[in-house]
Amino acid sequence: MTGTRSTARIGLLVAAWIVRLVAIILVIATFNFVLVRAAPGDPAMVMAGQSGAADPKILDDLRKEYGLDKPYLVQLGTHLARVLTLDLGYSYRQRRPVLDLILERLPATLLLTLTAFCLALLIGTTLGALAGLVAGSIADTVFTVLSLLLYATPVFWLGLMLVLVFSVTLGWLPPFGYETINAKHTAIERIFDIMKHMIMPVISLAAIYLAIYARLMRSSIIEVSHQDFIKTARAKGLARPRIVVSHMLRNALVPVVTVAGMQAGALVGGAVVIETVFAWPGLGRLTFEAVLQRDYPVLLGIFLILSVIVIALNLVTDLIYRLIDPRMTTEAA
Amino acid sequence: MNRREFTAAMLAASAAIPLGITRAAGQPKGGTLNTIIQPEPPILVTAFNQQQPTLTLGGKIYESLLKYGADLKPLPGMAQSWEVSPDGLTYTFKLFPGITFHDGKPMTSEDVVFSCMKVLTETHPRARQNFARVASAEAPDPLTVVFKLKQPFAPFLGCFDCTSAPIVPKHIYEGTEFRKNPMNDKAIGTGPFKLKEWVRGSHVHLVRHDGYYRKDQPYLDEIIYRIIPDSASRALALENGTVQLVQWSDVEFFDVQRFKSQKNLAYTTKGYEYFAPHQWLEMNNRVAPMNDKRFRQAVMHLIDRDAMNKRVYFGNAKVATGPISSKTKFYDPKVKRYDFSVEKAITLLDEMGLKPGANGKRAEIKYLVPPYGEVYQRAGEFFRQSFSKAGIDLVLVGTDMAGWADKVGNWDYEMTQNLLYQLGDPALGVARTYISSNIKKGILFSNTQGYSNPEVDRLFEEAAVALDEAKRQELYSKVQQILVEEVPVAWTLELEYPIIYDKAFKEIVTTGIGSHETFGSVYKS
Amino acid sequence: MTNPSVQDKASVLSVEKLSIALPEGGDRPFAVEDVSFAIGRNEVVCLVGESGSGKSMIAHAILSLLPKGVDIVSGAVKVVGQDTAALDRRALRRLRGGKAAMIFQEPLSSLNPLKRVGEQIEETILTHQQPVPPAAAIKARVQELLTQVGLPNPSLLANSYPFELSGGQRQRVMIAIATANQPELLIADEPTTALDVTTQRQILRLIDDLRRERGMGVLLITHDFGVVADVADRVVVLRHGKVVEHGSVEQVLRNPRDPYTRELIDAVPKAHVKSRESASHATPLLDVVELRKTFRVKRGWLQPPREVVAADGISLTLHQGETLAVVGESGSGKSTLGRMIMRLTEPDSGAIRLGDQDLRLLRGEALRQARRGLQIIFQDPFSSLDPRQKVGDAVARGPMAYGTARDEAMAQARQLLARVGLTPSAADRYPHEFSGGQRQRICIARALALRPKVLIADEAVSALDVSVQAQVLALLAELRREMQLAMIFITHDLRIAAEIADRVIVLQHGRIVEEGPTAAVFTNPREAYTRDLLDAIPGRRFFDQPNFARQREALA
Amino acid sequence: MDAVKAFLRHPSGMAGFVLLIIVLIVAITAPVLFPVSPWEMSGTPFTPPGEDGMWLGGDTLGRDVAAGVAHGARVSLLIGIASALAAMTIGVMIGAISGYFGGKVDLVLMRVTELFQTVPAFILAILLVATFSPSLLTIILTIGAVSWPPLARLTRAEFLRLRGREFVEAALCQGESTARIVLGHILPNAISPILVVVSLTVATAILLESALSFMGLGDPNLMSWGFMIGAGRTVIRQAWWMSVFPGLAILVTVLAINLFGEGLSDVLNPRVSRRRA
Repeated sequence: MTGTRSTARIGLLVAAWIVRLVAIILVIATFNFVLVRAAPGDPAMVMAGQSGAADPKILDDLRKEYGLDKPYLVQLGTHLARVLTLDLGYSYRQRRPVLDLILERLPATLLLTLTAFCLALLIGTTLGALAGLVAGSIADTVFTVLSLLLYATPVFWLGLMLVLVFSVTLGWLPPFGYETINAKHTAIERIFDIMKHMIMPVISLAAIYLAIYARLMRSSIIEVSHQDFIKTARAKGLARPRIVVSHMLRNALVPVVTVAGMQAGALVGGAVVIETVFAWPGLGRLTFEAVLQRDYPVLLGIFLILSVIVIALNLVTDLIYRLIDPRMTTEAA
Repeated sequence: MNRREFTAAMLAASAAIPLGITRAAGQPKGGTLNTIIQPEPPILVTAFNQQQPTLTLGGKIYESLLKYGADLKPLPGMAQSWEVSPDGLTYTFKLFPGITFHDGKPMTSEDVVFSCMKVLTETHPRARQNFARVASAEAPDPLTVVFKLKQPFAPFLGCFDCTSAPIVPKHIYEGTEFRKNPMNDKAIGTGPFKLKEWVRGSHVHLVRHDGYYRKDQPYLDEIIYRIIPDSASRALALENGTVQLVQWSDVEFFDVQRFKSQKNLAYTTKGYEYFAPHQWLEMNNRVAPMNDKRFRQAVMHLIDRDAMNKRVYFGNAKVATGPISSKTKFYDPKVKRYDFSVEKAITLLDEMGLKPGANGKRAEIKYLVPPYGEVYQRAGEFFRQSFSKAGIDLVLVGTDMAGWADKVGNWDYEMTQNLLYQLGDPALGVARTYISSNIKKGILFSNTQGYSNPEVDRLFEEAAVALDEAKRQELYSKVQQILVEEVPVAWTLELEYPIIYDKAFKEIVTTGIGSHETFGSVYKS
Repeated sequence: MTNPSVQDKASVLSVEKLSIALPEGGDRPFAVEDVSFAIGRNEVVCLVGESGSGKSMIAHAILSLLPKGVDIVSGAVKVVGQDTAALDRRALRRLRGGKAAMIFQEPLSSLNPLKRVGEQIEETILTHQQPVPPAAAIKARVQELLTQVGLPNPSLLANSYPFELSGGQRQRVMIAIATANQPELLIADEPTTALDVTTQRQILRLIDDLRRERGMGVLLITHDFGVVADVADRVVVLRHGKVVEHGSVEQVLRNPRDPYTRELIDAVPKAHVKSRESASHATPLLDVVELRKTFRVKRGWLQPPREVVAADGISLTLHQGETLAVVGESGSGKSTLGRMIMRLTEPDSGAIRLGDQDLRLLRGEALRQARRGLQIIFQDPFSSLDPRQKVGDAVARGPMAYGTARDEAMAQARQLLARVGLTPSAADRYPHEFSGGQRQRICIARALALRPKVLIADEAVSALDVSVQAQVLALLAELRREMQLAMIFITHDLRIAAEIADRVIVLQHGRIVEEGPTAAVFTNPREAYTRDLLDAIPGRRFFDQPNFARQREALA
Repeated sequence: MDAVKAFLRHPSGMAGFVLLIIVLIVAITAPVLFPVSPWEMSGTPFTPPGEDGMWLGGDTLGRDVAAGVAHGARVSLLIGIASALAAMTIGVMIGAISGYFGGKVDLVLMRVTELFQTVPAFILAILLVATFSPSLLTIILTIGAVSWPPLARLTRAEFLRLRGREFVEAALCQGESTARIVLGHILPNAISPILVVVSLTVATAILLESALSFMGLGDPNLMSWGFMIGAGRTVIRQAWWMSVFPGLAILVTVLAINLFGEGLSDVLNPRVSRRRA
């Protein structure tokens, strides 16, 4: 129960997570590799084909460059060895190292997904908690209907509707992009500019998760409010606000945090569509372009990185979970 | 015309062109041009990648020896004059003095020879074929380049635009692995603009090259190419003035009409003469029923190409009559015309014995949708509906770029749509699609449909080496008649891509390569 | 104080003609009807009744903690002279946890799992003491309370979370919370039902000590007349929400006037050892040799698993017609023993000989065939029947699995159902149409359908109300005689063991601490642990010695 | 049939059911309501709603949006249901094996399940469809392949819970075979929460299909709602109706299925539904 012991536990936990991460990375790398090779189409052909007219020499060169002439097992071995040294390969289509390509897109994606994630979690749990506390009231019904509607809305369509209303009709918000290019803004103006560009993509991406977390929080609050220790708290003579804050919220958050961690993957997936709708220069768009161009190294790299991000988000939620629930520190990972 | 007269005529011609070096001051300097690049190019070095966006952007950075006017006649580029020996085998170019690369080093004839004979023959598929005809290239002095051909090649003078023969610095590339040279990121050329910054996924920022050899040029301070993958967003950007220039398919065809009427914008379809994008429904001639001429003729009757132009391309095209674009040299309109007639098509189909089956269908054909955007999708849908009228079921097959390139290149398809550039001369841009010697498995934009006719082969070959214009016209007219009768592919439309720009900008379109041009002479009033 | 009908002016609680309505669609209109009783200072009143009698409702009504939709429709509750219905929210909050406190049955779920124990106690003090005492004083008070409820090392304990404590410790914490503000009334709603007998005894003693020290009035709700006999001054017996009997312990327990009360008291197993001559045969039917089992609980990555020894070399024999009781507190390994014999849990080592076969060595079809001779009845009659299977099928399925024709098996099933006291038409109905006792009868019929040699009853009557419990036990005894069954009766309740068993095995931490004929073990236990267990049997002395007059001080 | 009665009294569940019936009717009667192919370019491009006999307007090629929405219902429901069934087949099989046998099998299968849950499902779907080229079959299989993990986990949890239940142990003691125990006792008791999740999987499958089509990875021969929105996206300025109506169709259908599924869940297994989002 002492500080050093729990610090040591967290350290051990993180170490365990890293082992797990490496294992998962290797499996995913293998999985991706196999999948991508199973696809029809010859990558050398694509790269050359783009040039206007291919010729066998160029194709041969490319095959050699990428080792496409070697047996699959050798390719896989080389691939895994590279992955472990953080060398995600070289994109012959983009003619740049994959890691560079990903790293320059990563901040935009992280900005978008993390903002959406935090916003959804914050607003969702707040609204859900409020609705749960007044369960059965008109406000709760309105909330339930709205969250059900949001939950059923396709993300990309929501984005389009926002563009239709706020950009096309009202002209309030920029319909695409990350910032006003070459605007020669000061640092502060630039931040505001980026924020303005973020509003619609973040809302579109966050909406569905907001609905999910809110609904979850609502039912969680209702469930907690029926538990014995709430009765104990009432029997102690605690006032309702105190019961809510000090006994209900934290207990109700436990399942929400668990689900939030599990939704991280879906959130990153949603970013692909949203980045396409809003021309957001992030990893999602890079993914889509890479799929269309069958850019093998880029695809493999993106999948690894996204998996790492998801696992990292899982780790964060897991740590939060442990922070909230002391039982978890001593029990199974 | 003897050699001196020829040179003089050329010089005179060049002087008459508004873009000539003699044209002096008067234009206001400064200003920023915001435009669009779509999709984002993988690299800016045009010697290594010839996708349309690479060329548009690289055209500002890399120059070549010549330019071509709307009539596709050569104009001075970095070469101020040139002469051709009467036997059509020796080409001598004189360079402008004082040309420097963006890193400050001088550009000399050595760089030209190195670029054409060492770099491009390795990295540029189209240039490789052109320069394969060269027996020797020499640099007798820093300002003179001499090419000696193995045999006459009529369109050789058409091989020196900045997209076909960009000049790269020898001092950077010599002895290196060209494609992996780290300096590729810097994109060092001789053009009026140089690369300042490239934020991937966002924009490419070009600024003026102060050491540019043409006096006072460039007039603009900077050009910013924005990367906006979403076409609706691109249209909006033009509309609200975020960008002042769009080219190629930056705005969708259905948007063009709207911009034509916008007062502050100028609209033109000029500047595509060199490319003359020519579109057709490609049919694999090896596979039944497309192996029957009558079926292919029926296809020509089935496609209402006017309607297609209106609905799919929103009038931004002209109906094509045959293999050579009406914008390209040696076009002959006097060929067989296929009117839109389902009856005629059905007659032809009945004649060849392709009768409706029990389900009312005559045939089921797979149509590979080219993965290059919505218009191609719509066109596929249009074909499908057109064919359904004659009981032919077109099944659209979606694919990615790799899959499409692989399947078409390896002849593993039944029908698809294709779009090729004419490149200013039938010998460069047309023959490749129809001659038997270009049936090369695995190679895209070759004679992938597998059409073969010895007569057509002979006519194209003779026309390529003939030096006399009239003789060439005769040969090409003949080849057009044969091809239109045999319908190796179903030509649909000559696309007329627009260039739309803010009227404050002048001299945007000055040559036959339009938006790929250097923009050194563009100025903001 | 002796006359319960007199409303004592000094009473800390008076319930007058209380009626509580149930929401529509309930099985009866009123949860509680016209209930009156009072508790004076320093007095313990027990509210006794079987499940569904409405006793918990009354407890909740006292502090206005009734669930939504359940309301007091008439009558009044006065706590320390204040009519709770007339109080506003604030005053009500001051009352709760202040003058009147409450503890509940399940101490784990009654404590907030995410808060340290100390904080949960502090909270009560903070809420009720004005002005708020300084932090140090509160800390000291928490330590004091924890010490008072008999918890060792209070400073470490205050920093612990509920899940780190044992059941008894948790209930002590609950008591510390309840008594933090010196209440005049303590309501304890089945406070020991979830605990082992020895712990139950300690908790009851603690409550009684605190009562005496502080002069609190205590309302103790229980279903166990043994507990009543041990601690109560007065008893209120409830049935279907109505008071059927009300009086002093001696009066009600010795001379119940109401037939229902009498029935209940008679049904309480009295731990009277009925002398039986154990039929000793030369060769045992079942011979269990040196069974060992250690459970390894994984505790996540890189942590060694926690080991729990459930069986540490257990050997036992069972003869035909004999009933062997296996007793022990929770965690002693008694259920694991039963499950190992049934091969539902795999032992680590040892032998289970049934006839001439070692069950432990059998696999697949041989095991299936051998299982016929062994059957089991589980504790929870609700989860031991497939809700989607008709009762007849449930009984007939066993014989059918061994080749009996369906018609024949169904006919047998009907007979068996009749034998265990159900109508044969029960065969065509689903389990949810039956009460707990009836279900347990179905389970017995199912187990007997295969004509087993050995029947294992794993806490088979623990979940039943005492009156039903007596009926089921009687049925089992009958069947045993009739069918010459050998039976292993696993139970935590020594009273039941005494009633039914020929021999007893006492288990502690997976080890047999004492073994012998029931009479010998109960009257003359050799081991201290056995003695503790026997001492802890609630109400034992009261019922054992007809002249035993309860002297409450004796508990101390 | 208490469940049916209880469902009839469940207001939101019934609302979902009625909406779903309407969508089903539209899907079934689409060829009658709109006998001409939804691909037929019968009108002028960009006809606004109400004009030219097209209540919901015309698209870029002059095709009737209303016909597309009606015919799209067939595609969306077909893909939604088929992929949910595919997911169920995979998920229940894996979950059942994992839950019943436990031990190392369980460990391996659950690691695989976790892996599938870790990889962003939509990106995996994009990759799978792009890899094996979009067609009705590949889309259904792909959506099935990325949607099964929750079903596997649920089935496993149910099997674990039920395997430890005393009636299952009693069946074991009564000598019933493994197959009978799984099929006769465990599966029937696990089936209602599984069915609820399958019904909700239909909704997510429809959303997934629409997102894939929107990204241009749908079957080009099928007029699906996602495809229509994708086609309408670039012309949102000229023809808002091209993207608004198919989007509403998705919204209503998914909402209906969710309401229906939740109603079902409340009625069939209150225990599970309280835990679910």
